[in-house]
Amino acid sequence: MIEVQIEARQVTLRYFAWLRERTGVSEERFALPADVVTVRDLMTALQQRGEGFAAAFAQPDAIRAALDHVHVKSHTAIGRAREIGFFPPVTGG
Amino acid sequence: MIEVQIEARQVTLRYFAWLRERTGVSEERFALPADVVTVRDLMTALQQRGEGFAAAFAQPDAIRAALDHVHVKSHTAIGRAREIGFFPPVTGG
Amino acid sequence: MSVRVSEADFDVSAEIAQLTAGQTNIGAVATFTGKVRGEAHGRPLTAMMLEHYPGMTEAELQRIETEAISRFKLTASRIVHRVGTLQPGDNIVLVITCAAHRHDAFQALEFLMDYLKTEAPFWKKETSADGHGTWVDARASDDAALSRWRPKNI
Amino acid sequence: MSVRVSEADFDVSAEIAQLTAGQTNIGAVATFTGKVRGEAHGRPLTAMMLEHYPGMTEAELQRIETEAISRFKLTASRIVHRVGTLQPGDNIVLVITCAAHRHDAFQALEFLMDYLKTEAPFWKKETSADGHGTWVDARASDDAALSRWRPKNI
Repeated sequence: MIEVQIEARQVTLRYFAWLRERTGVSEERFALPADVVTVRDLMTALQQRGEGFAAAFAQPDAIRAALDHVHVKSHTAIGRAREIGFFPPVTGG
Repeated sequence: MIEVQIEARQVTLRYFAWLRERTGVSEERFALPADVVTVRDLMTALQQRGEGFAAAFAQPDAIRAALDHVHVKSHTAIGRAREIGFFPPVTGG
Repeated sequence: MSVRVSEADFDVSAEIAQLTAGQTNIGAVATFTGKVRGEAHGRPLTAMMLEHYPGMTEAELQRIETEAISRFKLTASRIVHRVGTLQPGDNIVLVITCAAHRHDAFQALEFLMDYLKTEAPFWKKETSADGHGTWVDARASDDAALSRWRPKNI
Repeated sequence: MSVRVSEADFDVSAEIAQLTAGQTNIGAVATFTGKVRGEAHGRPLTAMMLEHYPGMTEAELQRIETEAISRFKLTASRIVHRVGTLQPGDNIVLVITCAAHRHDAFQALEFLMDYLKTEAPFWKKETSADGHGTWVDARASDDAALSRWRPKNI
């Protein structure tokens, strides 16, 4: 029962700037695969979701991420985060 | 004839802030004594002009000067300057 | 202390007046206004689109402002950042710092801009005269500017 | 590029608008506003009188501004300094710098303020609640701030 819950855990994924354009998605609910531990693991999993996602995540080192609105490194464990955001290095100001 | 002209050379003296208050003068025409060469010489000469001037110029190191609107050190020769300004260190801004 | 994300333009005098009203311990007010320039990388620019991460943007700006207040003696501060489609000459961002003395106001202003440029989740897309849109690349010089606020390596 | 000595107050937005009107090469506008604080050396202050050296003031401000333009990549700049009798909360001085990039605007702004504080011929007299007037002493910290713009001793 516990394992089933872990496999099925739903998170919100958000994509910005050219990640939004390439994936064609700005926000979605997503079932975290059981073997995804870190943000980088998630990027690798997302690469497998067709042409748009493959293009968006082709260079993971060029992508920044946030867990529940806080900047994190890609080796960070997703843990209990409910929202994961992917975006290029910021260019505001 | 040349010597007479040097002795009689008239300059404009201007006093600001507490120098104006202590001397009781904001602007005056003044005949430069022949033995006054530098700004400091002039301060020494002005000290002799009564109580107000003595109080104003009692501490020459605390006084700044300008020749024709340009900051100068007190050892600077007055030369052909037409206007000499005396004032405390500036406090604007 | 406040942050705001808005499509609307801002008025520098009005924002200063709000921050300083009734205060008599403010001797120094410093502001920075970032504006859209008419060219980018030598090409004329006709528009700039600013996207952001709603929710995270406000949280990051608050975090940056709180950090500035902890480092510098500020009496008040404000960050306003616009989003949406802007034209050359339009305002993009306003940062205001108020302090008793100018050194704190200047230092906090530069600190806030350096952090905003590298950590606040905004992205610019420039549209050139031929209609082509390009996402602006992050600048290495902005990362370098940030490093001066961090503890020196030992 | 312009300097102005005036009894009248200034409006920061209006001054920025004058400097930036029709310009599309300005990406950064930095401003500093100096204001009268309500106390001085722990005593409440009721008024401040600002005296200056007409003729020399304008010449010095022009000289300082020209020096800033020669050192930094500025698109436009302005210095406005008030004289006469001011109350706590009133504006004293405004400096604006406009540049393509923020680093030049910030550096020039601090440079102009450091020079203005130590070389422009203005003098402040503070009136306290009991009517006593005191000429403000020059601050050693202002001289120290200036030294960073000078060539290092060899």
